[in-house]
Amino acid sequence: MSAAAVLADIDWHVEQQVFFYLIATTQVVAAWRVVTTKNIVHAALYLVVVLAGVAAQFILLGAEFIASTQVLVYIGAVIVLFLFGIMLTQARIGAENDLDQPNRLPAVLTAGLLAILTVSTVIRTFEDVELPDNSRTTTASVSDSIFSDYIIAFEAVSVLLLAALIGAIVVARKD
Amino acid sequence: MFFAQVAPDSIVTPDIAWTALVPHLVLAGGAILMLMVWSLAGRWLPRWLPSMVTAAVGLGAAIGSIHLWRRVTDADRGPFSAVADSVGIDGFSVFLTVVISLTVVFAALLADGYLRRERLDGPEYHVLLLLSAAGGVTMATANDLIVLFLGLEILSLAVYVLAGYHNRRAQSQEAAIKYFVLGAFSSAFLLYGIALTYGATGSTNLVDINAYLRSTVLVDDGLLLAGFALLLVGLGFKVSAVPFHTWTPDVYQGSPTPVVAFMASGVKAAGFAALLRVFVVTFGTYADDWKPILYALAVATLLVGAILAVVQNDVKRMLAYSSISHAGFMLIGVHAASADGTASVLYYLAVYSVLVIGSFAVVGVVSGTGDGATTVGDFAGLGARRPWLAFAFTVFLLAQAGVPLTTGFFAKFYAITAAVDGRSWALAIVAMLSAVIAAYLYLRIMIAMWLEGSDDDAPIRVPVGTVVVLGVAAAFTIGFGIFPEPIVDLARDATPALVNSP
Amino acid sequence: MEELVWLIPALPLLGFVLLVLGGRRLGEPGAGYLATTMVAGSFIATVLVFVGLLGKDAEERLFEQTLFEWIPAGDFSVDVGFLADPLSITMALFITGISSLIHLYAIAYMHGDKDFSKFFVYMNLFVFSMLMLVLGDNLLITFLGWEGVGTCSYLLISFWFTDEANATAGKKAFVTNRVGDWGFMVATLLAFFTFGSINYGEMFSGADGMATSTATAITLLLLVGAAGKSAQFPLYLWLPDAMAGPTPVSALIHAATMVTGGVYLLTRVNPIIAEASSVAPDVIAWIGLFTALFAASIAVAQADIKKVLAYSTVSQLGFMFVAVGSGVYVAAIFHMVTHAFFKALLFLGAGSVIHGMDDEQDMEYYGGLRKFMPITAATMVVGWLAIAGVPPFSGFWSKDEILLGAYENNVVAWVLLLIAAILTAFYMSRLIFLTFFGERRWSDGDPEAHAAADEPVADDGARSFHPHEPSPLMWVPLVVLAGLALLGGLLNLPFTGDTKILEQWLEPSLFGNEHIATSGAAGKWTLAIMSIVAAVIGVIGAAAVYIRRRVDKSVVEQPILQDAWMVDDTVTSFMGGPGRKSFELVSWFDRTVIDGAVNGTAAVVRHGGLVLRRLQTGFVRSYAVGVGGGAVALLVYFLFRTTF
Amino acid sequence: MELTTTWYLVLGAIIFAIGASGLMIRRNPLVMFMCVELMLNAVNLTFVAFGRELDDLGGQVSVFFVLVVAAAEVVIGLAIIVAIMRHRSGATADDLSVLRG
Repeated sequence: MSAAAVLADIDWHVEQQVFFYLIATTQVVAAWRVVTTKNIVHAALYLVVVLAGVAAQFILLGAEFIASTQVLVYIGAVIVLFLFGIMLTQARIGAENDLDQPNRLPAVLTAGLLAILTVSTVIRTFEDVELPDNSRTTTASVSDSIFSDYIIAFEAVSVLLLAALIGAIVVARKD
Repeated sequence: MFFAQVAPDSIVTPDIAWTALVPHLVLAGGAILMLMVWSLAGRWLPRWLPSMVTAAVGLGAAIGSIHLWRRVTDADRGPFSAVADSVGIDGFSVFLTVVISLTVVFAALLADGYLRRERLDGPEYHVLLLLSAAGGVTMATANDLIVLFLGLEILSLAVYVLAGYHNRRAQSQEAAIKYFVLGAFSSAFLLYGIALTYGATGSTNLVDINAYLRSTVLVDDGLLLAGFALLLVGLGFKVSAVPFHTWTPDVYQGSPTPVVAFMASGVKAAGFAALLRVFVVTFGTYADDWKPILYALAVATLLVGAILAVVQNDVKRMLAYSSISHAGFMLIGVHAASADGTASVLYYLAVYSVLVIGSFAVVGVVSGTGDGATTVGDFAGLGARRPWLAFAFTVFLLAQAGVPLTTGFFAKFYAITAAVDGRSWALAIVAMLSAVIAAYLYLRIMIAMWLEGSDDDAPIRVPVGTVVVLGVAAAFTIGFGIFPEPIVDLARDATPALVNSP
Repeated sequence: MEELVWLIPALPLLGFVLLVLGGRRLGEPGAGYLATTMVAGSFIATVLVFVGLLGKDAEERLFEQTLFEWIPAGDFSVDVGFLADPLSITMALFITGISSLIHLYAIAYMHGDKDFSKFFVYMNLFVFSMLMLVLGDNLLITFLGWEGVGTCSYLLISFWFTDEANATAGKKAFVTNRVGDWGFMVATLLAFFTFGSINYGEMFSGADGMATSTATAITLLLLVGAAGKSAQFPLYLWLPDAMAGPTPVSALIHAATMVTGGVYLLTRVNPIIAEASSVAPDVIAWIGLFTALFAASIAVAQADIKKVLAYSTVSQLGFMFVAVGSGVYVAAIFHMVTHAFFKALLFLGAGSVIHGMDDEQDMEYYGGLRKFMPITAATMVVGWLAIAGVPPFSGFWSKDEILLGAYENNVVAWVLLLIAAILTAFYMSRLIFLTFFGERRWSDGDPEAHAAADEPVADDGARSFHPHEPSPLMWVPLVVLAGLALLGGLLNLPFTGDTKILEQWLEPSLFGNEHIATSGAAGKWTLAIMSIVAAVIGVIGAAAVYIRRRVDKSVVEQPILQDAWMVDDTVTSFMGGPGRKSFELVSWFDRTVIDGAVNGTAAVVRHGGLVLRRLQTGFVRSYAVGVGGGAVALLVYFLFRTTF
Repeated sequence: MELTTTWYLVLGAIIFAIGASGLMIRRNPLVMFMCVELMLNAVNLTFVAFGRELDDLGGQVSVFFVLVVAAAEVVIGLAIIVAIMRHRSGATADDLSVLRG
């Protein structure tokens, strides 16, 4: 039985809520730890938690294609890149004292205000709009969309990847 | 039809109007072709060839835009959208496509001598330059916020790498990482802004958004306005509007000089293209909401740029801050939210691109091997050492100061006219104040060049490509400074439009 | 023949181009002669246009020539066009005429300079710009010339740029002028949005019945521009410093032509001033008056011969502003022309003295030079009498007109202006006496020569010089200018309507805005006599100081006067009242407040820059805070604007 | 509490702000990149939530493109970092502040 079929059997109104709150709390805590942990490897691992959480939320929202892409791209590639980056650059892996710097207040204040402003906006706009019960989108419909309405974007992404590829090679070249 | 057999009912690919995409295809295709040719046969090709090919490709993209210009300015046909409405071809986008393509030509010509002097030569720089320009052109023609974002990312990623291209220079690497981190940060804001706008209007397509905003009165526009704010952060960063300008001086100072020339011209043009298309054209109905904040941004940008420029000692840094204050002048045109305002920004961009490329061309050769000699003191006595070089720089500086008989004068003139037309008297006065303050800065460089002596008699080599750039730029600045009409007419005819595909 | 008007600026431009291309190859003196020829040709063209205009009826003496459309800007456009009318042609006549003479003089003066041809490049460019300024048929062309003359002035002041002082002075001129330019620019914009055009003709036909407040604003903004260019208080600062440049430059730019640009501009826009509230002309008049007095009092205390002339120029320009403010435009132009004659003469004469005295400019080292430089002395005496206002020299007639205008406008202004006139006569007499008369305070290092010259020689502190008459190339212009300074009054003799040639000639350009004197003949005569008396008092006062010191050299009761080093202080005390202190105050004011204000503005900008600079820490995270903070600010703003 | 679109949006906003704060506080460039990833993911969440709310595919398609952009950014960013660290091991972002003023 495919994952999609399993998901289709779930009563969304209860399970979705439970899962949402559970995952959301985990995500926020993990994100917080990414920002605050002194161990860079831990930061990367907490990031994995957040990203996996995002993938889970995508599934809850019925966006299975995006969820699987999220897992493939982020957890499969990005995080590995990060870990390689840590290995290649850090002289020692472990605690670092990079939070011991003055003037954290403006940063925290700015971020706090940013959170308050954006959160208040979305709450105000969507106060009591229930999550619509529309059907989950299929991978086919997403790909249809990508290759019709968003064909230019798709082409642009290919150029973007090319640029990234060449860029990485250029940056990595020997002196 | 092969595809029809595989997936009979799913994919309905849109018509691709290849003609509309000629500039994009020429730039990106040129990059790919160049990459292939040089990886296969690079060792047998002369060292000067990449820059020539790049210049030719840039020129080709500009020439390839001519038929589009003919089409959009033809009263019977007019502007159009192509490829599922995600590419908009109008006078505005064609004008900026040409500007960006020509900055590529200049940046490639400048790079030739520079890269060989710094022993960095090879096709990679040029490939990245072309890809970056392709991204810029994508931004200028984008009719969809996602396409616009992707264009911006293509442009930025390539330029991040170019900023750090001088890999033996610590400053260059510092510039790259600063630009990258902050650029990624601001892109995130831009993207969030796109998301909120999408949430508020139900589409990322500018044509649809515009139509929606015209036909619907939002009960609560909080989401949309928050989207405005975040979009403005992202785009303000690209055009280095204060307070999103902080990266500019550091990155300009650290990056290889030909790259800076491209950043200050091509990248800025793409940024303003997006700013104008998104705010003035698409969100025009909400102008009353965003105009005051652009007013504030313009004032801050004009003053901070000019004031900080005055206290600098490094010419590249000075020019960086002065480019911020020039961005302030362009923001005036954006703030005006009128046809004249848009035309003034286009004119300013075209003219300023030439000026700033010329200026950085001079800086690039004076800075010497290692690209490090860029303090004001290093320009002392340039008038005696290389009079023509000093003369060209003087022309560019005078034009940047807005002295009459140069293109810079008309640029400032039209910007201020746009402000006054919109009854923004105070803005016009601040602009003039900023011009007066900044004049001191240009004067300082000129004094160093002409009036101060120097014991440095190391020869300054001016490569052929740079000579060509300087000659063309100076002739442009003076020629169109005396007879501004052709460029003004072009900028006036380059009207933006949002239309559905027929 | 008025179609030739384009030729007037074209010839100096051609000269400029030719000199840029081949000046170095042409070398000395060829480059100088080429430049002079071009300017002289321009003079001839002006005369032809003048004759052409003369041949027409007074009402038709207006010729506009549009070369091409320059700036298309929506429904309006700016043309490159020239306006030949009595006012502009008067200006062009004396500009090209005096320029030719000064170019000729400069060929000899700049002899041996390593940048000989470059000097003439700038000079021709200057003449071209100046002609654009006066001949332009709209504010933008005038502004173009305005900027051009400023730039040339800057280049020429800094000409001997090995000298740090010159470079600094050039900078000061540039910066002060920018302030003035700002006023001009804003006024131009305002005019454009009021009249929908910046063409003089179209502006003036729309001026009738325009809003008083707008007219006042335009006038006052133009006044800022004019004050900057014409070195009026408080923007006069740069002019004394500008004397660092070569003397022909001082004569041409900083006495005869460029500095009169402000007066020309205000005269040109007389229909707008006529519509402005009476505050505007009053402000013009009072600024002029204050400048006239202020600068004259400073001139009294200067030791440097060129500084005296510089402050004198500032003061005389103040007179012209008073004339404009009082509505007697003809007097302003009249004085401008005579002033151009005699002040150019005085500067060139001073240049000739400086040349003869091995570039020494301090009058303390002069004295008794008339025997060694008779032609220079004689011509400068003519200049002195002209500026002092002694009849029948030209200065008397023009200054008298201004005094008459001031009197009919405001008696207090007249009294103050009369005091300025006394001071003028005094300081100019002082200059002449110290330079050409009295004992020699220098030595030629040859005792035999002293005996032969039968002159007392200062015993110590004297320096060694070999004063001599300059080459004919230099003294011929002096003689010509002396003739003009003597006869210039003929242009506008006040006796009958017929002798007021200038007034009749300028009439079409003034649209009846000229204030017509209402005083009767008796009143006029009284005023004229008063002004003669003023001149005489000044001259006698100076002579008294000077002669007493000479005659009663050993008299104990005047020890101060015995001491040559104390001349300025003596003069200061002699001028009475709290005298010395007030002069000190003036100089303190000049040094501290005015200089301070200019430096202060720069300091504020600089300081602001340094403070802002500290925010640019170089740390990515603090830049990110900037971006994030900006985002928060934008969000706060936009969320306050929501419709919810 | 009824689960509404708002909750997804709020979650996105909070993670976005946390990511932004990390960029403004941390000095390790690698952690800064991670924070950018946090922000982008927050936006992705927002996109999908809006897409669901609007019953529109555009949200998900946008996320697809953003994912690619994020990956490309990481590639470039890590390349730059590694290149810098080759010359000065263990440098923090604050050590890269020669250019200032």
